[in-house]
Amino acid sequence: MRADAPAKPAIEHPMESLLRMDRIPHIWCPTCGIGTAVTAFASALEENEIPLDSVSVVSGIGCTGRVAGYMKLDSYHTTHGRAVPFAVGLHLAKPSLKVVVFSGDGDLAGIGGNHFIHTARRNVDITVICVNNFLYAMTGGQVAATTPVSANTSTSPYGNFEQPFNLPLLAQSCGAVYVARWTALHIRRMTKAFGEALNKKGFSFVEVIAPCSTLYARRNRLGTGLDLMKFYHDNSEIRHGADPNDLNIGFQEKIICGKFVDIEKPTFLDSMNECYGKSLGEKYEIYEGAAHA
Amino acid sequence: MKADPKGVLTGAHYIDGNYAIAEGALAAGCRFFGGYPITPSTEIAERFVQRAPHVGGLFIQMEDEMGSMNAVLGASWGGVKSMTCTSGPGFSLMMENFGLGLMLETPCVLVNVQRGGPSTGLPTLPGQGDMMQARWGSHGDYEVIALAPDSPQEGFDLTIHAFNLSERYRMPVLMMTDECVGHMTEKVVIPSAEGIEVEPRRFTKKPPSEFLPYEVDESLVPYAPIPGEGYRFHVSGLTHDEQGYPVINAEAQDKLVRRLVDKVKKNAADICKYEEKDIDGADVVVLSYGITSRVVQPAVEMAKKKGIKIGQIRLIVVWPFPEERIRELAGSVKGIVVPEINLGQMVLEVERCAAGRCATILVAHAGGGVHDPETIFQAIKEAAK
Amino acid sequence: MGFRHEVRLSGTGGQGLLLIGKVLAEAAAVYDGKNATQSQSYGPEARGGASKSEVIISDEEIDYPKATEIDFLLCLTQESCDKYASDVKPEGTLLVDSTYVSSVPEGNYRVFQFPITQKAKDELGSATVANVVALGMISALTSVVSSESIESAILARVPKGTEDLNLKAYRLGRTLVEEAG
Amino acid sequence: MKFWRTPLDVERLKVPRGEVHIIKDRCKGCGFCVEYCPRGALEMSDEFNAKGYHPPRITDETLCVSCNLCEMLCPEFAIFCVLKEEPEPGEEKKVEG
Repeated sequence: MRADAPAKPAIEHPMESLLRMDRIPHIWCPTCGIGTAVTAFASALEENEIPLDSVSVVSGIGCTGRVAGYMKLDSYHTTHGRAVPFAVGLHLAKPSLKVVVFSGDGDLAGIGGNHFIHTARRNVDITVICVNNFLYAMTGGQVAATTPVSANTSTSPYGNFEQPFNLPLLAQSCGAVYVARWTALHIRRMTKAFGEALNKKGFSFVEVIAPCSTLYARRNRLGTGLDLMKFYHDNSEIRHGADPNDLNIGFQEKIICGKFVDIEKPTFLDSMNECYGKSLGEKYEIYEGAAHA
Repeated sequence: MKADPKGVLTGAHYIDGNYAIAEGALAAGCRFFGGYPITPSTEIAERFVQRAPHVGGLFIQMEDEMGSMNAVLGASWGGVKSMTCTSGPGFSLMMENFGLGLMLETPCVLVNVQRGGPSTGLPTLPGQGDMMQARWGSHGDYEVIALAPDSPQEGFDLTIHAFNLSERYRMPVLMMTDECVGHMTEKVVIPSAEGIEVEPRRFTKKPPSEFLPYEVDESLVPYAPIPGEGYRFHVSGLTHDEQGYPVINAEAQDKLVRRLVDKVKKNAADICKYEEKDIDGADVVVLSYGITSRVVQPAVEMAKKKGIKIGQIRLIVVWPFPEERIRELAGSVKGIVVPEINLGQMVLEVERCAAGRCATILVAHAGGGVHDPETIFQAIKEAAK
Repeated sequence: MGFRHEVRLSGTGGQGLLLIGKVLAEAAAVYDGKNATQSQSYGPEARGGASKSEVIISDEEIDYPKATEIDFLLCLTQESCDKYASDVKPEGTLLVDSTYVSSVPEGNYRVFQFPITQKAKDELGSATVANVVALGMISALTSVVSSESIESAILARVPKGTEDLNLKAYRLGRTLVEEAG
Repeated sequence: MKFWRTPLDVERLKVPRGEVHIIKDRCKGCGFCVEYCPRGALEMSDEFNAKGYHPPRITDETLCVSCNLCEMLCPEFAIFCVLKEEPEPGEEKKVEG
């Protein structure tokens, strides 16, 4: 235990067994929404009684990239943008593992965008959670592929003029079988969505809109993280089954939340097994993990 | 441990170097291949995917080389021997995550079938221009292990050896071959599984409560956790402590990076592998590796006919470089001739080790073909003066 | 030095030079028990670019893998003929497909000119097996690799279902040479 | 508890009671728990924790209904509530009987 770690309270926090408490307090700023998403994820694991030893968390780089380091699970902190392909390899080598990518918008939709779309296309059976705070935070608040038009960042000092990604639309159009979006305030619905995503066979995707007070709120004069939460309260609209085309997020405009996609489709391994079974007949043993695993 | 007979295609085959590498990988127990097509390496992937469904293996064609390298790392952490292959531009793209593999201490094999560069260069023609990139291509301080086969048979043999070294030292190992060997077809004899020694993963025997992912004994090589078995370990590309937790300070950096370097350096005698011929009493030594080792033979014959006392050293493992041996040789010969299909890369190591005690003569070829033996012969004559 | 026989098969991509190079080398290495190295050089084009396949056959270990003093050169295009004819060693053999090659450079070598592709088309109804017809001719013109071995190697290498056609093509090549005397 | 329409079975309705635990030194003072506690059971305190933030404090212990919203919203794992087990009047007899 670190010397500066706070003394243990008499009764343990219920998440204690799921977190590396020897690393808490974490590095995230006050009012950052990532910690809230972690709590929801931990709750989802517990509520759904998912065997924790079989869960692996893979993260990339950035603020959300640090999630892997705080979860008391098999956890991998990889390089910028590459959490998804790492997770793909891990899952394919040992499909009995439940592999979850927990990363930020810069990591998943920016540098890692190519991996994201192809893994959704292949319907690889992993869960991807994207904490979207609308910019690159760890590096100091630069414009991202998700920054709303006109939002101010350190590399869009006169306002962002690029069109951002609509992540649920991107995931859905590439083939994801489960797509949902919630804000850090929709804590119970987010938990439920994580549970559904974890239990979904195929590529499941949950976007979490989260406050970044240090960079996004400050640069755009939006007040504190709490003010952003209040904004979500007043401006988010739950619309299950909404057309993903309608889910763009404008600067300080309405945020449509809900579950947008929940379909069944053969996964990468289902399709591979079917193809090889057809071509090779009885000579083919159904692949359930590489022979050495 | 003996090889799993399932992957071993025992018998005499007439196959090219690329197919031989795929067969070597399967014989070594590799069951995961994440690849991206690139000339002249693609046949390795093609052979692997033909064979994988018959041996319980899996091939996935990833979206790019960064994806390939990471899928291979992920699969290796999943407990499976894994590989990828690439060439030139793809090797550049893999370099960042080759570094992640080194940092996480992930066994796997990365094959580079070298072609002419820089940039797109000569996709269908040979080169040896990535030798220094192999050594220093990722950022930061580290040591690498790289092997260079000179024939399809050695492509097979060294791929097994590469997997064994990667497991023994828990790190990605490079196979630095070239288009010439890759596309050269020769007889390859694959022994029975009984005749193939493979190293298993160094899985920990400790229970989760006592396990630390980066705790090491005198071997300096940590033991691997078994994924999904309650070890609940954390590994990170950030500088980390024995627990795998990030520690961002100079002290932790020193401890970790020195160990990563030392586990190769201090075991160099075990890793280094070279072949010598006629060294005793030689005035001139030709140092070569890969396809160039075969190309020098007519030149060596010419030199012998001229009465030049000529010896040869062929690097089979190119990194780590056999520093000690080259220092010794430099003290006893007039010159070392280094033909390379690049404009001077491994020769820099020879010069460094020779430190002016003998002449070091580079015979450079920019790529796209192999040397004319005559040019090598001329360099040998000059060295013998 | 032992016996070393160098064969270069040249033409354009898509003519099947790599395949017959591998067949010839495999016949020598696997079925005849000699040493054989086949290597190749090709351009980025799958079809229509310069292509060559080289086979070195020896009773000793083969170090230098490329052909430099050619015993047997096959040219299926005028371009390859102009480029490589001078690499044939004295007393060596040059076989050209006169369907495409109209002028053969002068040199100290035996020259055989046959309309290989035309013959394949006329006699077998398929220009695509011209390469195997050429292989039959190479086999008849040199005795380095036994004909039985080549036939075995053809059966091992060609796509399933095309064995008969390819054997016919191979035998046609041999017959063309034998008939020409 | 206030209801906009009084339920018919209001006498038999059991309101859960919770006990809030605050791990003061983990708190970074974001105020989420105070803002969103549906019962107004929390307020920011004036005291500083070891990191120099104002952790929340409980205004009235009896207000907590153990909805766990503070616990779920807290990004720092610094607050949680535990359901207080209070025997229902009349149930004790059943157990004995």
